[in-house]
Amino acid sequence: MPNPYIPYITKVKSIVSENKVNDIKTIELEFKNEEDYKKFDYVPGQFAEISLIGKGECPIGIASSPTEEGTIKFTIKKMGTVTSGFHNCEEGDIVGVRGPYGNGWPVEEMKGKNIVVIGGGFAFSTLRSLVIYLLDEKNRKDYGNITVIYGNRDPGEVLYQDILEEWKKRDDIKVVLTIDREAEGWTEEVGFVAPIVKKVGPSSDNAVAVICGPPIMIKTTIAVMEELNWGPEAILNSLEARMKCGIGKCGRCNIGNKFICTDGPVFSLAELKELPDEY
Amino acid sequence: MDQKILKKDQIGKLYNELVGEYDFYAPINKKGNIAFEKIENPEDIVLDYLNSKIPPKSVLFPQNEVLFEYTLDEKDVEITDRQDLEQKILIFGIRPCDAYSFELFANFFSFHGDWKDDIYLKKKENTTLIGIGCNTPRTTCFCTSVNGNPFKKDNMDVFLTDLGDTYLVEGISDKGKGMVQKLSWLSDASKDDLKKAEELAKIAEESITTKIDVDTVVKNLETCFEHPVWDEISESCIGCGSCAYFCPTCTCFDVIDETDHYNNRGRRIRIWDTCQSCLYTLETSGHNPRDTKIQRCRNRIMHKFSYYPTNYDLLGCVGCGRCVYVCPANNDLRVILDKINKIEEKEDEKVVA
Amino acid sequence: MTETILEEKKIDEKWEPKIIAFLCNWCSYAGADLAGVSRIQYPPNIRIVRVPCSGRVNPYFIIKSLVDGWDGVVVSGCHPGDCHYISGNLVARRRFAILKELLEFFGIEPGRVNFMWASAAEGERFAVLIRKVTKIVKELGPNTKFQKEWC
Amino acid sequence: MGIETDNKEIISSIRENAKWLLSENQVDVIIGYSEGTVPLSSTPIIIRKEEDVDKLIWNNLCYINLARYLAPLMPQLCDSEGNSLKIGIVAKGCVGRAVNLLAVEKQVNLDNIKMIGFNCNGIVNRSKIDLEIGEKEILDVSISGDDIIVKGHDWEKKFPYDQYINELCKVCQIKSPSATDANCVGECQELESIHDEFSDIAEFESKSADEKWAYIKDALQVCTLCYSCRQACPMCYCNLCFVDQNMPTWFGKTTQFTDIFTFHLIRAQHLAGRCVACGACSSVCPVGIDLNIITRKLEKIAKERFDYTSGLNAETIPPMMDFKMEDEEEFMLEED
Repeated sequence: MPNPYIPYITKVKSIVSENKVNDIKTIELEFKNEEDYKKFDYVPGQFAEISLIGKGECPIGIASSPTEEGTIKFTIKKMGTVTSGFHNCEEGDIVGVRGPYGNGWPVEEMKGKNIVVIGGGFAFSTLRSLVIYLLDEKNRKDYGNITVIYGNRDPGEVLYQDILEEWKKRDDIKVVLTIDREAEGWTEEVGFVAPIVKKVGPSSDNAVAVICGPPIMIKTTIAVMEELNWGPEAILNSLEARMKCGIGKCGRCNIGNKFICTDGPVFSLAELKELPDEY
Repeated sequence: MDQKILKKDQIGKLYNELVGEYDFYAPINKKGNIAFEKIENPEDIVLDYLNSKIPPKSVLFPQNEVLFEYTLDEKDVEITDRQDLEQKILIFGIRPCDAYSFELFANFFSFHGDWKDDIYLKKKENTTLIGIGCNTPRTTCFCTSVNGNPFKKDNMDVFLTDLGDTYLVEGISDKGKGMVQKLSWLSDASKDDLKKAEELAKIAEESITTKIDVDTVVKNLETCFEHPVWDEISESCIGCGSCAYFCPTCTCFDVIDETDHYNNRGRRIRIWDTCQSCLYTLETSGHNPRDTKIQRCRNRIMHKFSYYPTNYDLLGCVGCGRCVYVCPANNDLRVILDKINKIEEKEDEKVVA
Repeated sequence: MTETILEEKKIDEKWEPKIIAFLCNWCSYAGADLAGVSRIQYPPNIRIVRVPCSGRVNPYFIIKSLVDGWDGVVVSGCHPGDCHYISGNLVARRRFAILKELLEFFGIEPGRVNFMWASAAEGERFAVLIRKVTKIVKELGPNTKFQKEWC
Repeated sequence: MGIETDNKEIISSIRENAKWLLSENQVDVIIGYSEGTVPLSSTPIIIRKEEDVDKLIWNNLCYINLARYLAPLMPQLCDSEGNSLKIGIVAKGCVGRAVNLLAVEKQVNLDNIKMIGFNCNGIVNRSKIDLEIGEKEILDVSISGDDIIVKGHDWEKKFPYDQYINELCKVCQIKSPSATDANCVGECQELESIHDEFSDIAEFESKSADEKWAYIKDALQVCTLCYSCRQACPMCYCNLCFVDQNMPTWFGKTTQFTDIFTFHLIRAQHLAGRCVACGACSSVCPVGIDLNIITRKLEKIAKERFDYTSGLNAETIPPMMDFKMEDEEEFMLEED
């Protein structure tokens, strides 16, 4: 029986700063053993417990898509001891990875539907994973129209700019970018995410909405979506919590009788309404 | 015959026979606190005790447990798995409520599909329990209300009954029966002994007077999440978490890395944690889902009497009463459950009024 | 700094204590510097951590140093009245007084933790006191009371 | 005669004053002690209605320092806008000290607090009695005359009261709150300073370093780091305790002796000149560790070094928030 707390050993392949303030970096990891990578079979929206041996461990959503083979990526904001440690990593450093954990976005159930992806700020990482997965040649035909609405505070904070540029050039995906306040050189939308969603007015017909962002954005956006006749089953959310184990044992990520790590992190709005307001 | 007699002065003999094969854990008196520890000298064993202060969960789920060890090199890390999980463990003199708590642990740690806690489960598999009936339950005990009994033998391998000068020894599981047979020097029990054991069991069960209507608690908890009763319940709590530390069924833990800089080595360990600590759920962003004492107290009760039954169809409490007598503010669990039980009545009164 | 403390600790007659010194930037660090440029010799057992003021030295630093395996700690600041921040060393002095008394009360050898004043002009005094600290700690032997167990 | 009658008088004075405060609308709530559900205990209670004041008791087992509930303020003591209600607090001497010190440290506003003072007659040392009784269940504890009567199933034991109270209560000189009539009803006194020889810890202090270390090691080794002592302490109100800080992580949280020792050492450092000597930390300890000698040492340092006794009034600044040019510095290293 394997010990579930032992991480796979990976090496940092590359580390890229994502924004002008330099507090968000994307770290690309390469597995030391090829077999471990095969075992690490994930879907977009899942997370992993990544650790710097000697510093500690933290749960981070996987930013890469399973269709990007060979490596996995995590986008990390500098917040605490472990995340600061990741920011100081260099190429070749050892990182422990346990996972993948959680349920992830229900990509199978989403097949045949139009998909609206709404993201705010740095919570875009698992959405990046999802969109790349959907746009992959093998999968694109299974899904309907894809709309991405992505909001940030200012232009310097927009993540994954090169990928967003690529998406804009494609005709099978609609990308709407917005920032909170006007800024020099910004040609896209200006305003909070909720009013922009209202302006874009995605149809709820045969569609699924995926929302990820700060709590206040989620709250206001959901209100707008309900105005636009979206049902609670069609709105998907990804939650986060303090976690230590990722496998439903350490006990701290429960909302009512559900654990975010094993029953989540993706919950539909309908499911969330059943649960106590403790997240 | 499965029933044997062990004389009180033969415990040393029993210990000597078993200690070669097993890590022998038994209750000892540690500065006035009964705790289960690895026995070096059989004379330390205390069997004449009410119940251990520190629950025997500390044997299989110690307060600090190494998950794995590592050595750090310039650019490389080597991880060493636990090597000691195959060691056979024997827990001697455990009470029925605590033995039942091991079942709850095993159930919880093997839940969640693929993600089993194999460290615990492996140890549990290699553990033999020699339990002892509870002749004099405390007044704070309420095991009979939560599917228990001071002489419940289900979760034991071997069961002892204190008959005064001797112990009646019964093999319960196959493992236990085998063990009793191997101890061929035990004398056979007489009919009188069996009769006396039965009487003791009856007296003990009758002496537990605290009765809690747990079904109503479980039912009421389904609807009372926002009820003002929680304000009242958490009023005197000082938020220390003794209740969780001394609870035989509390499983929550924290994980930390400890590094020895001198020798470039370290270990990742888990330590007991408690949902009564405000840091328990504090996220790095500063957001805390359970920010107030009211929410934290509620979580503890809900976890044991609502989430546990919903998820596993079991109660998360074995009725040992430890949280009742260790609580510094005397925030008595029996009173809390009683308050929850009365919720419905109060609402009925309102309707009448 | 890490490399030096990573060395194996040897307990024999050749044993040399490792002492961590928290020196205030304005007086004691300059004093140590002066001792250096004046070629006054003092034992190489100390490792210097420069802090802005002796008032910056939290008791955590001192206790954590002992837990991390240092054999002795010395904190040095400006003489009372000379503090660059006017009263930092006076605040620190009360803190140290209490820490020193508590450590003694708990049975930790008083010589493990030492406090001194040395100004920027007192290179000689700095060297003399460091010699004294080294001698005290050497006589005490390795710091074992704070050591963790490693299997 | 004796403790029993004292207690009756105390109870009636507490109830009377509490009733008066509530009926005159001087306070919105009263924090006090009520009868515990298990022997050797009492439970803090919040009284809101006049008819409930009869739940208030005093029985020499009221070891919790009620000032604990004042900082940080609990939601139960706030109005709907989060402002503090007017609080009445049943105050023995050490509760009064804690309230004063919390006011100096700007944690509470004395305008919102009315103390119900009385002359405390000591707290029973629970762990000492527990230890002596051993593995027999205590069913009832009562005080008769000057004896503590402990009853079990088929046994009864008498303990002389003056020997079985907390060590701190034996040497306590501040039995009723040191306060003015403006914020106290009932017994109170205005103390300038107290005289204390600290002879009770002299013996321990004269031991050698190794003996002290052996004693401390033996006393603390059963600690489970449940932090009850910290949580029960009225002066430990930091919202992030040093043991919980993780940027950086200062000290470990395992039950290795190093971690236990550093926790108690640094906690003592933080309480120097602030400890109000209520003994709640020792009384609440689930494994019966006696921290009283540390408490006394902290008081001694404050008294002898800085001539300060905590919580005598709500103005004097505690020594660790202050400094003087002429402070003693005999411990500083000097050239020979």
